[in-house]
Amino acid sequence: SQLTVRDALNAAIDEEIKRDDKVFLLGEEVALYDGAYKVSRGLHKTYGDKRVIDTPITEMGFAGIAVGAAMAGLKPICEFMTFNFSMQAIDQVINSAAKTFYMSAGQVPVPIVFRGPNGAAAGVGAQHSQCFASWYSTCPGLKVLSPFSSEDCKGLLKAAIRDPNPVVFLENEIMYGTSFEMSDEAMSEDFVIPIGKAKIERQGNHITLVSHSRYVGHCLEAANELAGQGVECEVINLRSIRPMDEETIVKSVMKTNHLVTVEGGWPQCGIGSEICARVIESKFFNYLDAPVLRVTGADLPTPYAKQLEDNSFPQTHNIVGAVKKSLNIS
Amino acid sequence: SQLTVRDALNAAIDEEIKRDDKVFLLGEEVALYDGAYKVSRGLHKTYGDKRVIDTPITEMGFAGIAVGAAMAGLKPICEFMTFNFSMQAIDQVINSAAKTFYMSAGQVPVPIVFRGPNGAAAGVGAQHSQCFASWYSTCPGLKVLSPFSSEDCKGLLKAAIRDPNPVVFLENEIMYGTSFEMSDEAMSEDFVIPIGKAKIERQGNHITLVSHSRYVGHCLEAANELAGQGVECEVINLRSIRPMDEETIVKSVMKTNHLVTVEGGWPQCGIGSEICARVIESKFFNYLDAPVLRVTGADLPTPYAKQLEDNSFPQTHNIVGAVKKSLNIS
Amino acid sequence: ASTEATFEVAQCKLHKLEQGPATTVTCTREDALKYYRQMQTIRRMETTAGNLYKSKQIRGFCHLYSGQEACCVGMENSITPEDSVITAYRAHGWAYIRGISVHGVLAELIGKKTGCAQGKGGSMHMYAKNFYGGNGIVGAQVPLGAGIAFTQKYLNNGNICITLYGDGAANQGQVYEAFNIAMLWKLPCIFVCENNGYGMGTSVERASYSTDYYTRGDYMPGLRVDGMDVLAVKEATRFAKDYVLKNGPLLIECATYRYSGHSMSDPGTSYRTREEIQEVRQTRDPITSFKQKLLETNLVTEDEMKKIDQDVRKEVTESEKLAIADTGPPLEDMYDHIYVQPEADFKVRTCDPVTMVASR
Amino acid sequence: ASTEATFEVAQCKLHKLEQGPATTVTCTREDALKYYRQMQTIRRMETTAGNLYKSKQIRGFCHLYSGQEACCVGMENSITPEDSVITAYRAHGWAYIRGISVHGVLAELIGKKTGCAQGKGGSMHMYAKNFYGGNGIVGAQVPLGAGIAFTQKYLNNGNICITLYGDGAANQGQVYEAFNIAMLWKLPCIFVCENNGYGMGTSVERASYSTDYYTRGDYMPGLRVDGMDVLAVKEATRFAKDYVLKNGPLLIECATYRYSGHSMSDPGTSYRTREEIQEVRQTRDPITSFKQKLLETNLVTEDEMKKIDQDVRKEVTESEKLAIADTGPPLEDMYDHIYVQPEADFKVRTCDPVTMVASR
Ligand SMILES: Cc1ncc(C[n+]2csc(CCOP(=O)(O)OP(=O)(O)O)c2C)c(N)n1
Ligand SMILES: Cc1ncc(C[n+]2csc(CCOP(=O)(O)OP(=O)(O)O)c2C)c(N)n1
Ligand SMILES: [Mg+2]
Ligand SMILES: [Mg+2]
Repeated sequence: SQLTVRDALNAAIDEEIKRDDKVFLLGEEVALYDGAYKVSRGLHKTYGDKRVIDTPITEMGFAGIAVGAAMAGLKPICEFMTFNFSMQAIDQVINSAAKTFYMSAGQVPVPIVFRGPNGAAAGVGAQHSQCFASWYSTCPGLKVLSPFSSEDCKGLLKAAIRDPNPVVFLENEIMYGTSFEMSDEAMSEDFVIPIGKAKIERQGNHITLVSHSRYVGHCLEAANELAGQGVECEVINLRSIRPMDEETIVKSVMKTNHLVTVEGGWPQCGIGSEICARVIESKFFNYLDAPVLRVTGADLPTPYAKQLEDNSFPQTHNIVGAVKKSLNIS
Repeated sequence: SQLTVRDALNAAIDEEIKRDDKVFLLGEEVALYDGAYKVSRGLHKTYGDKRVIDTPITEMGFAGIAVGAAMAGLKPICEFMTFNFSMQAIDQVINSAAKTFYMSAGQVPVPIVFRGPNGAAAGVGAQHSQCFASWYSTCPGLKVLSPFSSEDCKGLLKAAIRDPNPVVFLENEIMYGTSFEMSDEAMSEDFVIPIGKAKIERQGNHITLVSHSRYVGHCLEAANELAGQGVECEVINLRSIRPMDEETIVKSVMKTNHLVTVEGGWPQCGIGSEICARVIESKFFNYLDAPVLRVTGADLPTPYAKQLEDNSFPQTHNIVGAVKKSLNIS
Repeated sequence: ASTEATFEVAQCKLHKLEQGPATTVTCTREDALKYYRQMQTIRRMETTAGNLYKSKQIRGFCHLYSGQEACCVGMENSITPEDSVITAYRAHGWAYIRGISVHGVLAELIGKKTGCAQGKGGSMHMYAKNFYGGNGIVGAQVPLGAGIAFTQKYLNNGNICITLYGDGAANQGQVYEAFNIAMLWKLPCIFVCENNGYGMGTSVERASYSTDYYTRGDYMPGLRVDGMDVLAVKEATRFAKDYVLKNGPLLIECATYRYSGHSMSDPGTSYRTREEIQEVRQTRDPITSFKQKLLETNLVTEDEMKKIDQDVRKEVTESEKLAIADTGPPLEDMYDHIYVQPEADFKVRTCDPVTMVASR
Repeated sequence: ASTEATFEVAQCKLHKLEQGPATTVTCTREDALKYYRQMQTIRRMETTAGNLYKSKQIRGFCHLYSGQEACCVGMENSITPEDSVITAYRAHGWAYIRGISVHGVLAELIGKKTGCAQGKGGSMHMYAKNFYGGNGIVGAQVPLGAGIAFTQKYLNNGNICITLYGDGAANQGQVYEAFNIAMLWKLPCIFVCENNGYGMGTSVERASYSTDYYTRGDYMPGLRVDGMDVLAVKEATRFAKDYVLKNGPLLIECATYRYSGHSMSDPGTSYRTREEIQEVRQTRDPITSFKQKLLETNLVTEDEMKKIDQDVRKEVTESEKLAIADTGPPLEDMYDHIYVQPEADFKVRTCDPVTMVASR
């Protein structure tokens, strides 16, 4: 059957709230308004004030409260209306959530999920378009997930909620309305995807494309287009940014000898940079027949006007171009 | 003459406050207490309440006020007692300081310096030991500096204060008391170091070590040690993390064919990752005769106990080991 | 018709103030015409913006100011162009009143090169002389505004800063950090809470334990003014400017209402009734009620106002046409304005990993 | 000697409270002995910590609690072990009173495997059952504490959380965000501002426009108690626990004093006079004054207290010796506790780029 990303996320939260008394959702507009982007539609109606809770617009406060609740034994799902606003609360995510289990030598676990849309939406300007994948992924103690499809969203969000560690779960607003085919297995309440494993979305022998979130779709489009020209791309959907599935990437590169990374974030110290480092640092680095190319967001604050915005984030033609460059074809 | 890093920073601030009416210093304990780490010693006494200003312990508030003051035409130097606390204010640094010039299409410049000690000090635990070089360096609109020596500190801080852009200036507490030789030129009030250029601290033909801040010192130590064994390291002090002086790095690698990066931050999406990406992405990637190796902070929250802490950050022997591994010698 | 008239305005509620703004306000004919025109222009501009959004010419967010016009018009007319203003993302009205033309606002909304931020800022990020935006992060503009006031005090230039935020933003911690510092340093800042009853879909009582926003500065004096009465707002602002220059910060709660949804994707009717909106429109509308007063006092005639309405309609329609016809910013523009005075050889990385573009 | 006695304690200042804690407090002999012992133990432990720091056995920060003992002892004795506490980095006294042994505290400070956080936390990060640290970021523990109280309410377990912060932290925005939410949700949380007069080198008046910290919750009821009087603190806490279970949050300002510098690198004498410290020691010391009261009421004899002093001295000295003799955590420990239940094959990257180490 078909399911939108939004409904997949909704189902994951719904099922986990039902499954475990200790799970609850809090955030701005998540309850009565059904979520700013309607991800939590119907949940307040079903579960009431105790399990689905509206907060004031005070990210540091409610994220801190969520972390405290996790320390004391609950399993909060803390929604940031967008991850841009998580910057106000980032100290609570990093210093309180990620580090406490270690500082306490294992005495105080912090089972919490921080979730919400990450990266650019459409026409929302520079302050509302940032990708936080690389920042959060630097921090040990956190797990960082960035799903692409409905299956990813359902299986990974459920895994995140059940995980005893703090998890940052990066959604994408533009994807919310996108439908994907869901297997019966994926529709089941027991479906969870293991954290830390990438998914090969498409097999290919000529070049490896590694991406996460929405841009996996662009990679698949590019792969389609290139297949018509006889180029077979292997498309890897990272799914998990931390831990990162180095093995899957390296194995693919050993086969294809060519690598392009694709992400919506800024280039410097991005996810692409890390992938480059993992490859160039491994003993497999000499499997590469050409420089790795990073297709990334342009290195600037996001402009509003459509034409400028469109050119601020990877488009399929950027990926096609990079692949051709890497393979030295035209 | 000899000058400590602390005194070099102090001189830079002193000279620039004297030089420009619009420059002032604000932060916690910077005035009456002479700075938590005594960097601003004597400045309040000399310049009084107007130019050297104590703030309450409210980072988001005073950083926001500093940014607002910069928008309105002043040139604040905003001290974070340590950069760990800048997380509370990071939204003001990124969204208000870095992006406004762009969002306003050039109408509202934000000439401000955010400075303070970054990275680990000694025995201060997990919440007080984080390196923020990679995070800040992701963001276009910011410049990010990370000085090593007294000369760096003086010349770069003066350049940062004079720069019409927001600059993040990452000091290192452990280095404050370290003395360096200063040339007469560096002692002069006119001395500024151009932002964006790395410095080759030591020439060598066998391997390139790229580092920033305190760990440049470790690289020099390692280079010394290795020189005794006939290995000549080229040591590059990045000085500027954004913009990053790719040219100097690549040129050196073309000469040495071997690269080790060294930093105190965590590995994932770190400065080392970015350097790897720059090299592997360039047409010069096939100058490399061996995998690049990243010597980084261990991938964990910082433990308190000395032995554990010592092993959480690069030590000279880690660099020596990496160099030998890269050169395949023992 | 007379050349001026005197009006009774409602007494402000006061917090830690001995005395508040006057309750009688005198207004000249010219001023009355001006305020009327300004409010109508903003109303018309916002209606147009709403329509442009529906016809997909405006993208992303679009937060309309309709219903709140008396706040910006009343305040602007008690300060000088040398005074400063900073607000949140609900910024169109303020951008206009601070000197951007209707065309400049609409062109920005449609993303044109002629927009007041050359199409780079969008709905939430408009700037003008002594107007510092247009800020998208709830609460962040409050410390910024205190910082602008800090500059005014530092330069001792006799100017003040009006720092606006919403009822939702009023719970943000940085607001309280800014209050404390502003009071310690006696900054010439008027903090203004535009209480329009809702922060997105959340009514004030659900978001704020205390909805007496004028008292939320605790140790900071405050007053609540009828934000639907342009003359009351003007008088309160006159009082406040004088006060803050002498004493330091003052908090004004402007009781107002937002007619539209939060942004364009919000129909604005799931968390309040249509009747509620209708009731405000009928009994408290800032323009209708001002019009009524002007007629009652014979300061302005119905015909004069009709004439203004026509002028405004024309100006906005023409601005709209112009803006639609304008060209979007060329692609090269995109790489400029990242840094002030970039190095001559500074190049920006694009989405294409092998293309670097020069930046000015 | 009698078996109990009744003491007058100073009336608390009240904010938005009709009634405050009682001004007469009855205390049994055993309790008196216990409080005395607890306060003396903390005092002695902190003195020892200070000396260990000077002899370089303790590194980094070390924030001593000396002078503030009545706060934690008074509070702990009005709550149960099932209630929770969270505080900032000035945590040794609280760690002890919440159940960590003197040895557990000192060993942590010296960085030993036997430390209460196995040497991983250090001075600022100590934890025990229902004691959530030991938090190094000024203000951050306040929302955390509200979250702990949220859990208590969610589980409806009849427990409360004491959430402590300093006078310096009292200006942090997140404190106000937490207050608002805690009041909206009626969380069973006692917020406690330990006002020791200074935040590092900054006296309260220089950091806070309003130094009436018990009123800084604005709409949150509050009271100021003499934090140098263990019985007053105990009674206020008894009152507060009862109050917050019925009504939701209450703010207690505990007026106290810190004898040492902020941390060990601060001599603590540049921003205050030695006379000031001396004066507090002589007239308000929590231990001396309590001792005095016990003698005056004949509840405890001088000899009994001397005996306790000796016991305490012995306990602390032995703990110190033990802690010094303990071994540091082995290097392998370093890689554990990064994640709860890591995957079986999970390995951690070390500073040596080619070495990955297993983690549990
Ligand atoms: C820090 C932050 N959190 C959340 C948002 C999303 N958001 C934008 S406007 C808004 C409501 C603000 O309400 P209010 O302050 O009353 O202003 P109004 O929209 O009524 O003018 C929210 C939650 C944001 N922009 N920034
Ligand atoms: C967010 C943040 N800013 C700054 C610091 C540095 N710092 C540590 S303690 C302290 C003073 C706090 O004073 P107060 O809250 O009164 O507590 P006290 O030390 O008196 O117990 C400061 C500024 C910090 N740890 N966290
Ligand atoms: Mg509102
Ligand atoms: Mg204090």
